[in-house]
Amino acid sequence: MLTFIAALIGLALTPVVGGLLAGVDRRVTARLQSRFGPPILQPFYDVLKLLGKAPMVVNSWQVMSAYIYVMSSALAVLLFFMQGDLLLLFFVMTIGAVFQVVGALSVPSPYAQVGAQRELLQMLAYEPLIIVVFVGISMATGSFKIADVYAMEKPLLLSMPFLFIALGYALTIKLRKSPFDISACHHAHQELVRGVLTEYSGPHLALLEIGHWFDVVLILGLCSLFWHTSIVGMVALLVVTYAAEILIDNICARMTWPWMLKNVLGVGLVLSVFNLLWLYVS
Amino acid sequence: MGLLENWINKGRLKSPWVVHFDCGSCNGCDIEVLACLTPVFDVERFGIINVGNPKHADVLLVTGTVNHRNKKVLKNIYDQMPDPKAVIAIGACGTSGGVFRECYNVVGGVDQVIPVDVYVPGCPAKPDAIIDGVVTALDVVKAKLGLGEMPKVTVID
Amino acid sequence: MPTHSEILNATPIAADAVVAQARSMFDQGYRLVTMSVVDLGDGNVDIFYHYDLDNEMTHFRLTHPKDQPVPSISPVYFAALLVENESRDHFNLKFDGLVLDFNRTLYLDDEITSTISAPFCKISTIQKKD
Amino acid sequence: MYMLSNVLRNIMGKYSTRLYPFETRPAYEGFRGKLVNNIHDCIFCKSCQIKCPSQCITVDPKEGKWDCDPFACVYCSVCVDACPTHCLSMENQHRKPAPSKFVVSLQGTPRKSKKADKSAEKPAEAAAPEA
Amino acid sequence: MSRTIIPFGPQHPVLPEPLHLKLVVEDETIVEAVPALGYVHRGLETLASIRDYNQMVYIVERVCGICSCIHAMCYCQGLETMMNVEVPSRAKYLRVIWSELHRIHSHLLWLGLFADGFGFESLFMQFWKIRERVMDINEATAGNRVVISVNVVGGVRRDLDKTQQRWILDELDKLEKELRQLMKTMLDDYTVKKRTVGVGVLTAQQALQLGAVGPTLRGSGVAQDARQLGYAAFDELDFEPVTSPEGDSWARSKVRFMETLQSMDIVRQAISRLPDTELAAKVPGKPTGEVVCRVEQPRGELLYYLKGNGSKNMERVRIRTPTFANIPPLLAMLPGAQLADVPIAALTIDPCISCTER
Amino acid sequence: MQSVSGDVHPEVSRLSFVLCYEVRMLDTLVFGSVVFPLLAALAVYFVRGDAARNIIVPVSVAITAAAALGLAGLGSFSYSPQAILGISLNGLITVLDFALLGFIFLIALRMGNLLIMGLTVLQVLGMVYLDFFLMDHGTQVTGFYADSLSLTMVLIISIVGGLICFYGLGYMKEHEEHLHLAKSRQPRFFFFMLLFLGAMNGLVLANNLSWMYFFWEVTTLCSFMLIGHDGTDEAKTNATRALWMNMAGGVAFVAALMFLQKSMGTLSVQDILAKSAAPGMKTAALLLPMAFLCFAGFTKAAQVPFQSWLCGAMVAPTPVSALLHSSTMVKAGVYLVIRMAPAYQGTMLSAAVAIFGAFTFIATSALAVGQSNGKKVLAYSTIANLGLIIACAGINTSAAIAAAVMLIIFHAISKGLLFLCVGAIEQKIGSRDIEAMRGLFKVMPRTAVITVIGIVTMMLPPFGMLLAKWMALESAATATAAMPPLVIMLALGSALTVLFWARWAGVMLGSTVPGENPPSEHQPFTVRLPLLLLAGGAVGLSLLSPFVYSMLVAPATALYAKATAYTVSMGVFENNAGVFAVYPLFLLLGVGFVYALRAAKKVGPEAASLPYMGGSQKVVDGKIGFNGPMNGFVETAAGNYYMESLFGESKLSKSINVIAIVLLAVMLGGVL
Repeated sequence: MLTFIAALIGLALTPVVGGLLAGVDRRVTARLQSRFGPPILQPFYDVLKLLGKAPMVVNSWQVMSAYIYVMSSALAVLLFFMQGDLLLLFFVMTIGAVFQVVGALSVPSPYAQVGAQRELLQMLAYEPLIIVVFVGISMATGSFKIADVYAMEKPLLLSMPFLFIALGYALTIKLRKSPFDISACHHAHQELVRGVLTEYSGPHLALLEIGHWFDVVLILGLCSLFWHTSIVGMVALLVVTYAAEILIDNICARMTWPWMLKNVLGVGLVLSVFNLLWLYVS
Repeated sequence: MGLLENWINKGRLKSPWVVHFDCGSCNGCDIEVLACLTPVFDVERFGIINVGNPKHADVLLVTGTVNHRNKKVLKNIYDQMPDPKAVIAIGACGTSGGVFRECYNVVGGVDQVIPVDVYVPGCPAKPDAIIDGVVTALDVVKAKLGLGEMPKVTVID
Repeated sequence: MPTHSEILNATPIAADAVVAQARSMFDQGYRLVTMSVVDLGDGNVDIFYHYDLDNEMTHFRLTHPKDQPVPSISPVYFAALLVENESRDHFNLKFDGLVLDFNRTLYLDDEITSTISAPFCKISTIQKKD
Repeated sequence: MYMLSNVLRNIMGKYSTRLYPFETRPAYEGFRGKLVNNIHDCIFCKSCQIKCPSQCITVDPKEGKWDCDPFACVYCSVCVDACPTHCLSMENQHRKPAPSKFVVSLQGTPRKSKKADKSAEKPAEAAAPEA
Repeated sequence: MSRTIIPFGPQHPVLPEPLHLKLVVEDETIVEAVPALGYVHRGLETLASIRDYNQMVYIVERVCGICSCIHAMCYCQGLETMMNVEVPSRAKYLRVIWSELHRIHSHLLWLGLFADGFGFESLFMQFWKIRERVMDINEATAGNRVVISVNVVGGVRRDLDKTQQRWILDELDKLEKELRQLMKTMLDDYTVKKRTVGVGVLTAQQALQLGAVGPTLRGSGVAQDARQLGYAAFDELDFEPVTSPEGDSWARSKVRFMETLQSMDIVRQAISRLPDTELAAKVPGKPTGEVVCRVEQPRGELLYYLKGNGSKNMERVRIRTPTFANIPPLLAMLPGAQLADVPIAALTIDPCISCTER
Repeated sequence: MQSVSGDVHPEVSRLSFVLCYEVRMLDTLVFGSVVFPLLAALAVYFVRGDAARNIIVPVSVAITAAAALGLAGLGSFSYSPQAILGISLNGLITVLDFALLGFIFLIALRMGNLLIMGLTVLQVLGMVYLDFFLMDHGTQVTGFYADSLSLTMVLIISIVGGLICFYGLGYMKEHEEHLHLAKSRQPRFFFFMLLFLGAMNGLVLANNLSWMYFFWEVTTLCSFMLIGHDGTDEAKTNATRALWMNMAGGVAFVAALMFLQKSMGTLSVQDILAKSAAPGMKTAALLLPMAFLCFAGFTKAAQVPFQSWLCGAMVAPTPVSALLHSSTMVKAGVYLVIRMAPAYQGTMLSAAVAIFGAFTFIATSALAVGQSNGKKVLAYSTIANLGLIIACAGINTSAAIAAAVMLIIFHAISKGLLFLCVGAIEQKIGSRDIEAMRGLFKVMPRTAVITVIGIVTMMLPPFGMLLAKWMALESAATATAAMPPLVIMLALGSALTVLFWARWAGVMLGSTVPGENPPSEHQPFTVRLPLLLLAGGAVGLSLLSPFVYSMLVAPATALYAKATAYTVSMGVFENNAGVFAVYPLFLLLGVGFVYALRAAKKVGPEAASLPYMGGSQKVVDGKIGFNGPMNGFVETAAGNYYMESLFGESKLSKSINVIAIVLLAVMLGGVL
């Protein structure tokens, strides 16, 4: 019961953390581009404003999809805080991803449609990686339960550095950062306007944004599992990871989906197989 | 409820997302609008993002004269912006039609088609003027929300 | 010596020779710079064909009645497509064999085409001012 | 990857944003900003009205009125060059945006000089069709 | 096969200008691209009949804000030829300086937009950051950042004093240093090359047949540059057209990048040789006759056909802008390209729709 | 466990067309499951007329289903009816075997198909050798044996299959109207459909492998007849292909029978499994026939490289596809592989089977991505899921077997539902292409929503399919053999399945203006009822998955491995590798879903807007589009990415087949 209450508190804090992260991200990105940048609280202003806008939708399925997206992302985070099953929480997160696509596909908007197709291809790219990372974790700990990861004595990163890189690919895709911001990105200067998010507006866009925060925190939480032994190590790992993400975002062009599939599935899977074999042998 | 309402109003003033529509401009104002987004002027300081999609936008920046073909587009874009929204007409062409007022294919300023909240003069309008325009637009929004007074028109200062 | 700015010295050409001339210029490797149309005010228009080879320009002048179709060179020079459609909009000229005829919608909408028949012709400009 | 050094240099150094409107960098000396008319020196000769490519200036010599639509003005400074008395000038500050359009209408003392009237009338005919 | 029809524009975040493309794609491969123009068409050539030939200078400047100075220059040169006016040589050099500054700012603008087209935001920001130096030069020397209104028939309206000249050279040096830092990123970066090499290929023969001009033509290896015609003071300055034989988007971006450096060099040459003469010659009478005049815009060759009838209004002002000539090559590039490459291919002709439609 | 001895009451011999009320329950139930469908089939065939058929079919499927439920209620048994009408059943089946093979030979002869003739002859020779030279007819082999696995199968076959037959009534009526047939061919159709059910029940209940072989061949024949039912050239070709591939499997089956008889001396599944458990038994002598049986199973389950017959079977009327895919035929293949799993547990063969299944999973998932034909997507997805089941059988741990059985159950329901949906959709809109289903919600809202429910139950938690997939992945991760490649294939394959399902679900929920009610939809009762029941079943049974697991699946796995796969308490599956909380997930997701639905309902028409079209959106005649070039109206069109160049059938099939053949060769060769 105590875990449950703690998990609920964690769940409530997640959007705050996610929003702050997004704010810091935007500020740092701005500085990397020699700009002053927005206030750190900017993402919250954005979401609050969006919540206050008049709803505008093409059809009702969109609304339903937005709600399901947030809900399942939140549920996945809850499962994470409950120290549940990694694979299960990933599948729960998939519900959100799928409904995001369903919502985009249900509207006759070419941009949303193309965005949805690309989002699916992105899922195709990152899903196997995440599953394989989980398998690696289960090989190291003998179980898919997060609780068992915390029972380990040595940080996972030492035994599975390549899988961490694979997870980094997934994180980049999920964060919608270059070179993988192909289905939708935070700045609309791309050929698809805002891809899957094109037809969402006002409060529903705010929901998707909050859901996105949940997703980001969740994946960062997964990264944190790689150095669970000390808080300092965990924070350092996360800071380094996120800083690397921001840097990569700023030194890469956006690539195309064929490149993404080839690169992520090729390089990512080779790294993973290598790491799995290593775990398998030892 | 009151607290949330306050927060939302604060958000509205702190996060004006803009959509830019080039409505037959000579590109002069367009590149100045774009320049506003770039490091030297960086309007993201005010929470402004160029969203490129009317459905996400709060403020419509229009540059250029309205002609018979793009007036429908302008109207469409305006209609697709969810309330509350504001329109800023930029440059001589956007405000009145500028040098092209008398061309056969020109309808005139943006206010011929949609209601305009702020007029930014200039040919082309400087980025500073565009930033002033957005700030004025926020004042207009504030006034519409009942949180402040309508900005004054200064003819001669 | 090619010049950047010249008093126009155009070889007159007949309507039925336009396409053959274009074909021959194409074969010689000339680039079609553009075509220019001027309303002469007497029911005729001057149509200039500007060609360029290594920065040296060659011009042809076709004087043609406004209401008769002009042979299109767009089958030879695809690039002529835009300029011919533009002339169709501006002068209400007709082109024979235009590869993609926008039918006066390249620039103009009904609001203009239904009120001003040819905005670039002299008569129309006066109409607009009335 | 080549961009790395560049973005790192950016984050190490100071941002290049000019914090307008909190910190204003004055415009350069010759910037063509607001058009101002020192109406006391104006002789209502109409040169500015005639030369203006945007036709945004209306001069009424009889009433002594000089009107300028700042929202149609293209800030080319042709009128300033053409002004015989140099009463027109351009400040190096841009005109502020406004929530509604207006016309800058200046009232001066109409000149009764015959010469000025004549020189004003002749171009006025030529400009008539556009008016 | 399932097809998606995408209305690309008229309002679209990638192309700031209202060009509409109806794209039919199969799995993101373009099978058909039909353009729709007319969203910027004003019909400003007709203003020639109600504005006098001097006022038209300021109107043709507003055909396109980015290369405004060069439009005015071309128009003025045409009229000068028609009216047989000899322009003072200081004016010629000043015209070179301002037109090359315009080329620099236009190319930097384009390089930034192009970077944005393939989603390289920080590169975009960097180009636009350094571009502000040119905008400052424009503002300080001509009184406006974009539409500088310095040309008049017969010469120029503004002068550059010695301090300004030194300051310009100084700023250009800084700019060049900053620009050279971006050279490797723009031309050698792995991700950039992946997005630009082999995209929108146009062979030299195709380019000529489709009437391509400017960097689009030179990016296919054809060394044609209207500045070779020696207008203004270009006949006295050293420069070679920049070419690159590959014919793809990468080649065109390289041409523009190198031209930016070249333009800086030309400005330096021009400033060092600036003669001391009048700024403008007196222009007698009213224009009459027919003139064809060409200059090199940042986007390519610009052609004016002018016809005067002895009155103060021109009989006809016909403007053939470079983008107008580059649209058929663009249409040839698109089919078979990927949807993600459309912004890249479209941007490599540096489209200026307000030029195109006037 | 209720066990019934082999020597049954003499009254059994009186089992005939009249039901004997004094025979014991079991006889009745087995009869009801296996023989009764045949009788019903004959009745349907001979008693012509729509009215009669409309009574006979529902009644007989109801009886079969009731019998299946009864059997399940009784629990495990082994039982051997000795004779029917005084004829030894063994003998009868041998005779029927030859008759069947002869019949198939005749068919092949009429088609002039040498391949099938050859395969038939091989089987005949094998059977002759087996029956007359190898078999010791003195030993008694228990004819029927049922454990939880068989009973689960019987339930699926009888209930899902029954519903499909019921659906067939409405469907075929419309189908034939559409074809303008002068003379109804429905009697023939329903004859084979019902016969199929009986044969399948027989197959899964059989303990004697030679009996199983007989039923096996009956299903082959039935599928051939049903695939070719419409008589078009395409139907004939595809039916022929199905026949030869299944006959190849039959040859392998016969070979396995011969080897088993020779090496083990028995054809009783029970005995073989029991013997194989002894240490040192897993030698080539046992594994070779096992490999042959697996091969036979692969052909029946349409695993690569035999996937083409199942895809070809799509030409048949939809009830046939539904029946073949969800509850019968292909399930026979995986049933056999799972059934024999303990015999090759812990061997290289097991690893090879796992790899082969995983390869099929990923290969056919990839093929499904390249398809826009809805039925083909379903077909490939079926093969993929069967591959997953086979991979689970190959992983061969208790959790994996549990996953396999769960997959069988939930796949049958969801896939049956989806096929029936596509059939209903096809009859309404005249196409089975996914692209044609764009915006289906506007035309047939109920069916569209049911289809989406079917799709969602196929791929998302907390539904049974995903629970099973979760079990499969976790068991694969803990499997000892060939783990890294296996896991990667499963991970990739599962990502591919999400890809093709999600986009299908998305396009169907086309646009309607918010607040506007979709049009009402009319459907025959015989079509609607199965749809509703199956959709309800897919969701409801998922909710009940803890019960399903403990009542059906756990006992089935108990036979294979000593360790229990999962402990279930309060609806939470748990073992030391993972947790899957079914009830909490259902609760939270359910509440969230209802809330989402209500939020969606609340958005009224005043919030309606057109999609973003670069500012040129326009509506003409109710069609959404934009103002295109020449001021012409362009209606929007959108297409999914099928990526012919990456996932096209023509692109992939060849290399997939080659790899699959290599894998098969390695599998068979590795045994020796």
